[in-house]
Amino acid sequence: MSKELFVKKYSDKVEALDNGSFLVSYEDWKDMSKHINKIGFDYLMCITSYDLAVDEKLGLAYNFYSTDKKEYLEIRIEFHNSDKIFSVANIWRTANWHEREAYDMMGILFDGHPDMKRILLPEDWEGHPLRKDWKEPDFYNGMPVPKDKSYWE
Amino acid sequence: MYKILDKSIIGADEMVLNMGPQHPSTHGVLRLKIVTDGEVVSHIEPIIGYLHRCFEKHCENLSYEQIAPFADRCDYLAAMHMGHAYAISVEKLLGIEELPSRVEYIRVILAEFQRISSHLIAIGVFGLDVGAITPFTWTLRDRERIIDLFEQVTGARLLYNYIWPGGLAHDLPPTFVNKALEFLDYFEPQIEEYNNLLTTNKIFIERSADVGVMPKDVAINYGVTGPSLRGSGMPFDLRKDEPYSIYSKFDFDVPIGEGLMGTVGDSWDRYYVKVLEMKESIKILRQALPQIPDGDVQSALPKKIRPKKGEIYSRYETARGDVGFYIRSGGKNTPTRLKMRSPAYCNLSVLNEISAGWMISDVITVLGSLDIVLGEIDR
Amino acid sequence: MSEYINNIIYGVKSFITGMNLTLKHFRNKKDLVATLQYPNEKWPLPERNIGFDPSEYNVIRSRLHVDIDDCIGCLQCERACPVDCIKIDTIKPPKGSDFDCGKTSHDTQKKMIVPRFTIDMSECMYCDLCVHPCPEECIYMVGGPNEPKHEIDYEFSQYERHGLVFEFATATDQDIIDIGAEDYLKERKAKEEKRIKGENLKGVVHQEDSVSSALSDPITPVAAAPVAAAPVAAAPVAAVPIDFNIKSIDFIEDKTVRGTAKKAFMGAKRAKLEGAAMIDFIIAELDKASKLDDDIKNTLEGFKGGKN
Amino acid sequence: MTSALDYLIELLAFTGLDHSILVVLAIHIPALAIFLVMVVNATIAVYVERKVAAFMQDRLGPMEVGLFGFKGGRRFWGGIGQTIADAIKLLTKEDIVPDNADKKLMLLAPFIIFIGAFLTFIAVPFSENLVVSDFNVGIFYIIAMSSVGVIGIILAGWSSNNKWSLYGAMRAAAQIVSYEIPIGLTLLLVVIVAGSLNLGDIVQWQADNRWFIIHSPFTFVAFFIYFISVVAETNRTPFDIPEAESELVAGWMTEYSGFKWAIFFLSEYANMLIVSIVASVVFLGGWLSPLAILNIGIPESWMILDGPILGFFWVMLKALFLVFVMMWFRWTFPRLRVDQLMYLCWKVFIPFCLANLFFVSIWELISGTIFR
Repeated sequence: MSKELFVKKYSDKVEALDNGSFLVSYEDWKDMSKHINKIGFDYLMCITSYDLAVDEKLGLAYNFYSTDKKEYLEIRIEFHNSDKIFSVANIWRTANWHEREAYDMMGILFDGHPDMKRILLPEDWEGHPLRKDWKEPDFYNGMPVPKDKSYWE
Repeated sequence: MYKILDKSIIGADEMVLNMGPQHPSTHGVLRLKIVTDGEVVSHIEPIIGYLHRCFEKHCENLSYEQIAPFADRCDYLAAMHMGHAYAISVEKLLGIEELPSRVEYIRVILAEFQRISSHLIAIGVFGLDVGAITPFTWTLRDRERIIDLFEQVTGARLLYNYIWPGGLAHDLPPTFVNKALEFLDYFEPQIEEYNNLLTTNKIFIERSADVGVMPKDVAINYGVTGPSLRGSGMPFDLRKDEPYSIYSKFDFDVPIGEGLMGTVGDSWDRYYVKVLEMKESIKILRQALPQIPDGDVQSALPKKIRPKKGEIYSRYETARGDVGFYIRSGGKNTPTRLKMRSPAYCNLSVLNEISAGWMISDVITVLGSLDIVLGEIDR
Repeated sequence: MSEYINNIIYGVKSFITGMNLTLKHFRNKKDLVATLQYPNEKWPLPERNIGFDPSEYNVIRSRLHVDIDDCIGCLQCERACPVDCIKIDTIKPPKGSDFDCGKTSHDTQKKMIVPRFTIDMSECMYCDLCVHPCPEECIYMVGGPNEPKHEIDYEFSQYERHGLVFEFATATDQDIIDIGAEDYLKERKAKEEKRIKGENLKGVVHQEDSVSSALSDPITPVAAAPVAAAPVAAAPVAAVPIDFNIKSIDFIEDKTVRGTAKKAFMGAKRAKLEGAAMIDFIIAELDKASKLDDDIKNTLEGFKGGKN
Repeated sequence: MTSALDYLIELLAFTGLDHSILVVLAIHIPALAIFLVMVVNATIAVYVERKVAAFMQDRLGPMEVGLFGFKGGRRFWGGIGQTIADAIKLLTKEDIVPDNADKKLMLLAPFIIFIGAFLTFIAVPFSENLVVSDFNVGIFYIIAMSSVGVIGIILAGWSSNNKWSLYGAMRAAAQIVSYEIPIGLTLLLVVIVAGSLNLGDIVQWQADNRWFIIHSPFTFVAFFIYFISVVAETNRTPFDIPEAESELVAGWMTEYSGFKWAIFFLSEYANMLIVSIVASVVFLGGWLSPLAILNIGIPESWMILDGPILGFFWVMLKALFLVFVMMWFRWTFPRLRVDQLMYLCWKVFIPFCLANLFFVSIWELISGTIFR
């Protein structure tokens, strides 16, 4: 069982959560990601970024799947929004776009990503809209953002 | 694959070609920045986001019931799949294990019809991409009939909002089963016609076989799923591997690419897997349609959707691949974070890897064989 | 060589198969043509006989309809709508009043009247979510011509956006006065006037009307910016960070002067001027428009010192 | 065989004008006639093409626009005024010229293509004696003139200052220049057998012997090579790679609109007609009646069907059938890729043509000395 291999190696560094996922610290992530790939989790299904809305902390959830052993693994990292997370884009290529999206939407910084720029939003967008503290701007590229809709209602 | 000459010998510059966002064959508002040397493509950068409709931001402000129609609008060619996938994920979040079997049967039947209709578009548009226009109109003609069935059931033709978390919006009309069987009888011979006109055509084979070969390991590494992954010879189908709903009750095969006309994992394989999958869907439908049980389709609908704190990740096999919903619930009636892992998003990211080194025409072919839907990529 | 010949033979064979097939379709067009000539022939909309009442209800989603006599004003549909296209106002009779709000066809006593029930079909996403929570089954989607209850147009087309805003409420002004809610009428009138004003603006908001108007004429400040920037760059810019933003201008009382100042502010921002340079630019702009007086100038100069 | 031009000059001789003026006058009449033929051909062909496409695709095609209150058939052949309405629309449309385009060349390009098609018509015989000018080197002239168009295509692609146009033009140049060779070689084969470059003589040879398509197995193959090559030369599917709409938007026509675009269309359909007429004249017996080759004891009085008047009918019948086949191709096949197109030309057609030439010479030698 690949999952046990992972737990065995990092038993002191991971915190098991109640739904079967593991919370790890972002400093260990570099070694762990390589190990996870080695033990057979060849398919990275999804990277979800989320905002905890306390202490400026952000989170990342990695969902892995092993196509050989049909096994799931969910790893979660929670960190301060100025921390740089090790990019797994060179291990699982699919992470390339997922990480770009996490940067785009949540402003998570990745270390060693081959092409870090916005993906869904335009290049000149300011801010990261999925953060809980994001405010709709008054102007976008000099155009006023209509907020007072009473004229049209 | 074409070897690009050593440029120091001929002193040729590369040209950047901007394909899209308005282009006949980018399947929507996709923009490809193509670096070319003559006709030969050396690098492709897909630029997406032109159809970004803030789905995930919307979801943070809508209740779980209200998200369902928005989820439909992500993959507008397989809206039923999206509704089903979302419903399954919310049920998982709520801990609803058992649904009335009538609900499950109707869901599976509609999902398989949706798979056929989505694949019909994929096949027709792939033909259009390589220059054959007639198959496109034929497939659309048959898709229209499926849409008529859907209209009869749900009242809408494209975006249904029929499958709700915990049940269905309303029951099937009584004439549905007969009409559906009638359609299947009509439709099965049509697949032969498509094969004669397009699949086995020499020019079509020349255009698509051996083009854009995607080996199995590359596909998995890039997170490619659905018919594109199966075209690479990997028999991975969530309906078979981890049956959700009631797929375990039915007997069907998972077609994979075998390299009949060229290499395993080429564009032709990715195309042909879709043709075979339509046949498998018909097989499932023929088993499911006669045995729909009676029952109330709304008995399991939760009165109010207010899940406990927690998060789930659920997967579903749509026509394009593996859609995942990661939902974090904060105990309110709106999710605190809903992330949709869209299949076409991952499938598109492999484009540069498999089509660099081919010609411009081949880029179109590969893009067509990946069968992307921009609504789902940009969300 | 044999592969070469085989390829040619296979190719010719597949061409003949394909051409036979298209010729078959060309010749048998009578049976195969699937086109419907729309305005002349119409596809019968599929009939449905399930729902609230088998004889009357059709799930085809073409337009929302409300039987307003049955509406009890519970606002369930308004809350269910994901896109907020339903807008309902309700008035409750004051306590002790003997105003009778009527009964629904289900014999439910109504507790309030509904003076406004607007559905904007141009915003509707046809999701059907509002239909299901209704306790009196009075809001529903209607279908096309074979709809037995409401025979309406086939495609519900409208020539203007106005036509898509449907008002279902039937409560008259007299009803509202009877119930004792003259305030509501006044409010509604004011809203209506504002709406008409907004419509007359045709999307262009003039500068005195709102903050966002600062941009109605974006060309001038941009063109002026480089000219203004040159002398400013030479002047020593105060090192102290200056807390100067668009709200700081609000001290100016005259609307037109404020508008000009805000316009200048945006122009300066676009020219990437900051702090003292920005204030200088605004002063120069106001001067140019001959709207500068000493008070304003002094206050603006004061901002440079960091006092706000 | 006399040409229409000579006939007109004789006809106008009664005016007593100087001969040189007469020639100038007489040239204008067939020129106008050719232009009318091109316009009428394009109008009808566009309508027919849309109908053929529609029927093959289980659709109806244009059904609404009528002509003089007459809409056409009710169920299938309706909308007969559609192309005329489209033509009016095209002529009144705004003529858009991109800012950075080479405006003069961009204006010139459609007319060069048009002139190529127009000049070719001079030597194309519509029937016995119904040819504007009867050249001794008719086939040679037609081959030469039909390649004028490629200059226009390259100009159009270059001057519109658009990358798609440039791609289209480069593809078109490569394609048309390559396919000239098989066309030339197949026609050369006919010339070898008939011993003349004059189209009238070639038809006369077929009247004396038999049609070229059934003359020998080699001419039979040559007909198909010729036909497929001209499909490629007129940029029709499956060889429409210069204007491949799913790849290059519209190829070299991308930046054109309105009247100039209409000229392109006119020339395309004119080219289709030209190559079909040439194929029917050279391989299918031209104005000879198909009834004659059956030789089933048709009474002598019926042989009027072979005469000059009905000759026009037979030529057009054969040519229009070939035009229909071109449309049939278009709505059946996918498009080839650039390198596959070149493969087909250089590695399939040209070897076959050369072998054909060799074998047909031997065939003629043997049949000429032994069988006769």
